[in-house]
Amino acid sequence: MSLELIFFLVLALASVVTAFGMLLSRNAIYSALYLVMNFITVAIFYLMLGAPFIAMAQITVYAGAIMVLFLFVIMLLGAERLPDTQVLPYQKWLARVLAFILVVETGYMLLVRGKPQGEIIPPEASANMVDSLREMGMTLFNEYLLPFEVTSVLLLVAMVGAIVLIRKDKKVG
Amino acid sequence: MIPINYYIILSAVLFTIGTLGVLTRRNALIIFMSVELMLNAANLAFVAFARAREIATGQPLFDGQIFVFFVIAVAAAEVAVGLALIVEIFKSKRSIDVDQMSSMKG
Amino acid sequence: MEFLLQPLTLLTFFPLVGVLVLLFIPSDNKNALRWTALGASLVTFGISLWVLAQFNASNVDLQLVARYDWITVAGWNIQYFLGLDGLSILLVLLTAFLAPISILSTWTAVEERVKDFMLFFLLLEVGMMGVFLAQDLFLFYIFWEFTLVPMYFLIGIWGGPRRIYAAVKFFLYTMAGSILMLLAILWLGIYGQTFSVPDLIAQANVPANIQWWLFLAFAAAFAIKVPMWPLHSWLPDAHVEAPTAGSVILAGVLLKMGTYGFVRFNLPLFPEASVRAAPWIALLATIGILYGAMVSYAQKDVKKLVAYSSVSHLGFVMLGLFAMNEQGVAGAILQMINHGLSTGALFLLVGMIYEQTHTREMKVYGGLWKITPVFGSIMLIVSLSSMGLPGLNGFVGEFTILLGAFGSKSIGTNVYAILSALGVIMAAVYILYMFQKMFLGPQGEIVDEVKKHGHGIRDLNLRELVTIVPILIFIFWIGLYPKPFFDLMAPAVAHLVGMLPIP
Amino acid sequence: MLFSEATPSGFFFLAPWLVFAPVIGLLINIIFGGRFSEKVIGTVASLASGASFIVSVLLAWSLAAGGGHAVSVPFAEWMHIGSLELDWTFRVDSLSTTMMLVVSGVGTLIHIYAIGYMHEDVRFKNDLGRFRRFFVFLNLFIAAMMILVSGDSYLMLFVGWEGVGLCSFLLIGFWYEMDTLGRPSWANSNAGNKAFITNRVGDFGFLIAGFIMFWAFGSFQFDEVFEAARTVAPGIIVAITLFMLIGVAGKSAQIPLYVWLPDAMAGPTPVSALIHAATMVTAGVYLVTRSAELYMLVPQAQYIVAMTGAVTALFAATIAVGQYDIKKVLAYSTISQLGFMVAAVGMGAFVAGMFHLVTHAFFKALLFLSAGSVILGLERGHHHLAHAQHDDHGKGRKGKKDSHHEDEVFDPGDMRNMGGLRKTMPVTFWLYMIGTLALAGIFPFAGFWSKDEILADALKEGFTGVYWLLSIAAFFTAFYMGRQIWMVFFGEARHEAAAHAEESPRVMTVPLMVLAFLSVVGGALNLPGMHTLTLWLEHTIEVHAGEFVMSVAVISTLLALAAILLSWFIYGRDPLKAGQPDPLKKPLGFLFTGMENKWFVDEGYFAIVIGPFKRISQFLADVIDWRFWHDFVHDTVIAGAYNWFSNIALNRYADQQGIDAFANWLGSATKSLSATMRRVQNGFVRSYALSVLLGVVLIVGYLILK
Repeated sequence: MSLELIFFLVLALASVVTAFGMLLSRNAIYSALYLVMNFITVAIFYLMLGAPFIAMAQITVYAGAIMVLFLFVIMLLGAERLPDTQVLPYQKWLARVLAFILVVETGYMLLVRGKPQGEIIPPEASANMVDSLREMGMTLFNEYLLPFEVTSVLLLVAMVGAIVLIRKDKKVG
Repeated sequence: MIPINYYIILSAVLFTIGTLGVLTRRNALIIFMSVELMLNAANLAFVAFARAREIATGQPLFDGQIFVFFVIAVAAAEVAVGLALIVEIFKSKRSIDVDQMSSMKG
Repeated sequence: MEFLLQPLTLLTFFPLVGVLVLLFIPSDNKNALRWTALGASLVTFGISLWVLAQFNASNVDLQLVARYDWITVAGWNIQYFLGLDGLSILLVLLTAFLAPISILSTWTAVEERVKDFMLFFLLLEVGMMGVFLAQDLFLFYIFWEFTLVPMYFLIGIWGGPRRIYAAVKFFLYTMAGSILMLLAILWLGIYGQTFSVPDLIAQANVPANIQWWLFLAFAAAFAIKVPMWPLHSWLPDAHVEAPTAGSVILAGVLLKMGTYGFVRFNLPLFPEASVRAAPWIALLATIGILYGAMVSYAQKDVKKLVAYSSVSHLGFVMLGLFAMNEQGVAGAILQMINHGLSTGALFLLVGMIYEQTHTREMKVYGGLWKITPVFGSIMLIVSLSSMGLPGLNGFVGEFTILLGAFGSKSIGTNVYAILSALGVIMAAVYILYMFQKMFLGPQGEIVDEVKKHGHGIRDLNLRELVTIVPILIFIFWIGLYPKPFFDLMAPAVAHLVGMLPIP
Repeated sequence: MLFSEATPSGFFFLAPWLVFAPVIGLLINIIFGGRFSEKVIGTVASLASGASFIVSVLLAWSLAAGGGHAVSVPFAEWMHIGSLELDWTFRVDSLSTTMMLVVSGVGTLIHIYAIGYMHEDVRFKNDLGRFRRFFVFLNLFIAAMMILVSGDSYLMLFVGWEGVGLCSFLLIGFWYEMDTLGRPSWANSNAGNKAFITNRVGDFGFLIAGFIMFWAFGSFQFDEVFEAARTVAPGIIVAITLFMLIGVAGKSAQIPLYVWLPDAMAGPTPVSALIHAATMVTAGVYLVTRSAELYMLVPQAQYIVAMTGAVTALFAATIAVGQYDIKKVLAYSTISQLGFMVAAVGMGAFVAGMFHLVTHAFFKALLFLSAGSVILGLERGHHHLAHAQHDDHGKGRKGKKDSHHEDEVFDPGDMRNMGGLRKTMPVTFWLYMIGTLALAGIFPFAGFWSKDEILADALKEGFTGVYWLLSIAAFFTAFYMGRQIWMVFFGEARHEAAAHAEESPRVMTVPLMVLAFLSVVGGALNLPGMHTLTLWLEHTIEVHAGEFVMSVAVISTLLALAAILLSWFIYGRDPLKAGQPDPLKKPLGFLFTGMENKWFVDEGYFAIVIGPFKRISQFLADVIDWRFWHDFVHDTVIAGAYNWFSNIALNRYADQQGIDAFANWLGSATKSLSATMRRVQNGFVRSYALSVLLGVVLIVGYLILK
């Protein structure tokens, strides 16, 4: 068992644990904080996968901006806790059973039935990150220019949408 | 030397946890966070596949990463609108319990 | 950016910018909505002029091409392929020209759901531009069908009392033809390994017997749109029920999509079949000319009269196209423009008077020229242009068409041309009848009727003049000096005619 | 390419101004006319027309100075497609300048006359605004007529041809909201439509002739056509010339298309004089003369043309005898005289035809304008009368100024209302007399020379039948003109208005005097022995000098004198009394009824052409197109079949047999299932998400087990 694999397993464990933490915390603030942790572990995975830019984006956008927004809203609404009553109790159990089955199924498919699809080698420490980043930028702004611009429009729409939704003045629907 | 299958399994597990969150929690905010987790799981799979392919071909390949980049952008947009909706709903219902949001029940 | 800055892409999709801006304007700010839509269409018109400046008429190939692979799966080779040549440049300009005019005509006529109206209208413009510019059969089909949707809503929401019926009929009719065309397009695309029209024309390897069926399939779609007799039944309904701007665009541009389809696809893609079909098409066109003229003479509703006159006028266009000589085809293309201008203007004028009187029954009118001298004079000019008076645009088109048809080798007989020339007499009959019943004679009852509810029928105001005068300029220009228009298309027409295996 | 440099020296470069001058005039009147007084409007229009005349004179002078060779003045390209090459090119040759001079000369005189006439006309009809419109139309007419006569190709000729048709339509229906008596009616506008549509029938013939011409000769240009014509089969030329004859019949009011011209008298009198007597209607004669080289090639066609003209001349002359309206008489006289001209050019006597065209333009314009003067004189008398009565009836009814219109319909054009005008309108009387003598062909007036030349040529060319027809027509001509003179100017006034008629102002009579002078001396244009016109036209068309035949001249003069004498016996010796029927009615019986009713040609056309056309149109529109094709086939059959298929076929029949049992079972099963499922369908979004998860699990499970 190589060092990398050990590192991977530890990280994977951390990420699963934090994900469960998010799932199970009664307090929404804890959930959010667990999720931040989870995002950070995923970011480390990205680094291991040779995607430093995505890793940084993950941390700044997700762990940073988005989660802060979540925390802000949670506190704004004072919605940390909700009474734990279920309208449909069977649903909860059904969901858990199904989720379990799903995990077992995928595990079976990937580990038992599936053939290994290749190995992941972490990038060389000496790899030139700047060049790779530049190349990615080139790809993004050449090949994917249109989707990129469309995304910007999407963001604009979302922004306007959010403002319209929150606005007090309801004369204009 | 980590088999790619491991990454995929991890992704699947995270995804399922996210699904469970959506299905079992009643706090709209946590449901929302779970959705984010699911997106992350998918992103992880994307990057992993991209890396695998990069290694297999020996060429630098950015399509997977760029896709993730877009997903993050979309997620940001989604969060903005989604949170606005939640705030709005909270204002009118004084609750963010999704099981109370059943005006559409037929 | 290179993709977006292509002149033709810009021309096609610029109205979408207007759509985008419209979305952010509150729907009760009607004037802002109108100005925005007008501005967007005017800029589009400006772009079309820019395109015209870049256009080189002496080159018969497609110009200003924008071409990208779009869907390439499973042996399909669908491209985003826009291009312009002498056959389409005039129609593109006409579309860009009529759009702002139509929007201007809705200024006071459309008061409800202005935002939706403008949205649909601009979307319609995108579709029409796309139809005239697309050089890939699949892309063409998408634009072709796309125009149906906004028009459906324009008729169905802002139309007259039987609007739903008319809209559904319009939609179903066109769809019925289009399905056959879609099958033919798919067959061609799979057989030829490409959907690009120039490539398919260059291959020219469709077996003769299959050509015949493909020709019929395409012709079915286009003939319904034209509409050729006897497939015209949807037209009076659609025209009568549509709002003025809808009628203008319907007559001015949408009908031309049918005739344009014949020029762009049927003739070059299936030359043998076209030559074989020419006498039959000429027969139908001649029947359409005479039938349309007679039926329109017997109408009591002025809008219906103009609608049926379209059947007659477009019969001329079809006759010219299948004369398959330079005079005929060039005349037919020019006549498409003429019909767009004249009939468009007729619908505009009818709409202007309808706005005041709320009736289209001709018998209640009469003597309007005395009350509205400017309106009457303009109506007279437009009517004369529609009946083909020399010196005005209609004559140039009709004359060249008839001249071409008379000596056509593909039609093979000049009987059709002679019979069609009788249609020129009949055009005078129904147009003068309309003009007389509305503008001459003793004062009609509607004058007092309107006076009861306000200050009586007024003459054209400034906005209405601005709407109609540009059309008048072209009516005179084409009539007196059509050279620039012929020059734009002459090489392309000569090239097209040269491709046809005329006996 | 305005004004090509290739034109030879002289004033030829001015040719486009023949058209531009009147166009500028009408534009000025359209744009600024609203602020002008009537005088200014009339002056602008007259100057525009006068400018055209001056240009014509300069062109004629340049042409004569240059030896008379035809000159083409290119102006702009018109249509160039493939082998079709059409240009806006003006042609200046002796034929076209002759026409230009007549059109612009007579036109300008009539413009001036119209200033006076319309001034009163718009007041009698209570619409002052229409003064300007009249002059705009009149200028437009001059422009169109100039295009017609100055065109260098058949197509440009056609442009003017239809253009004058349009002006004719506009001016006939000038008072479109009334009839000739001023009552609200569709009559005038109907007359306009009739003229336009009948002309279009003729235009149809012209168009077809043009098409044959193009595909046989490859050109529309006169010289090229004539050049090519010598080499093609005569059959084609026969077809061209006969189709062209349809056009001629339409425009020059020949059988069978003459019916529009009498109705065209609905227009104001200057219009009748200018368009429907002097200029436009002679376009057909001009066309045949222009195509002389084509007609000379095919004697069969020439014969048909000559016979058409001769029969028309006689036929129309007989109708003129039975008319009571002063202008209608002149209208039928015009048709008859046009018949003379068409017969002449048909026989190949082109100079005689053109000669008669010119003199006829003078004296017929004179007659029409004098008739207009008579009509206005009666109107004045009538108004005078009405005002007098009005004042008698007291001051209380001041508001109803036009009450007399309702009390009694007065027709100022009806000769039965006239009589004795010699005393009240002396100037008009003398002018009218000159016109009459010229028309009747009395020596030495203009008509004598031109008519005589036609008759002499008819004998010389061997058209004996035509000669006799024309001679009888000439007899009738003198007779109906005599009848008119006696009825209008002699005897006692048969109506109060005639007794109070007033002479017309100077602005109207002066142009008349000019025309009268021309009617007297017009014969000098082509006096036997001098042949001025012949020599002039020789430059353009192949002609031979007509010879003066004394016997013909004597016979025709004697015939005319006899006819006038006869008319004196019937109408002059014992003048008509008010209310008395026409003295010819009794002796001629049904013949006179036929003349009176124009031989029922209009009624015949209505029964054979117009009625059926209307009925067929109505039938096509209502029954075939709407009730059958639109309602029955589409709404009932197609839509109905679809509904039937979807509703009945699928629901009922297929259901009851075969699928029935299954459907019943399915129905009950669905019911119970849906009852269970209702609890699942609880409206909670997450329940739906759960079912999605269930689906995923099942699918993945299936993939594993597969």
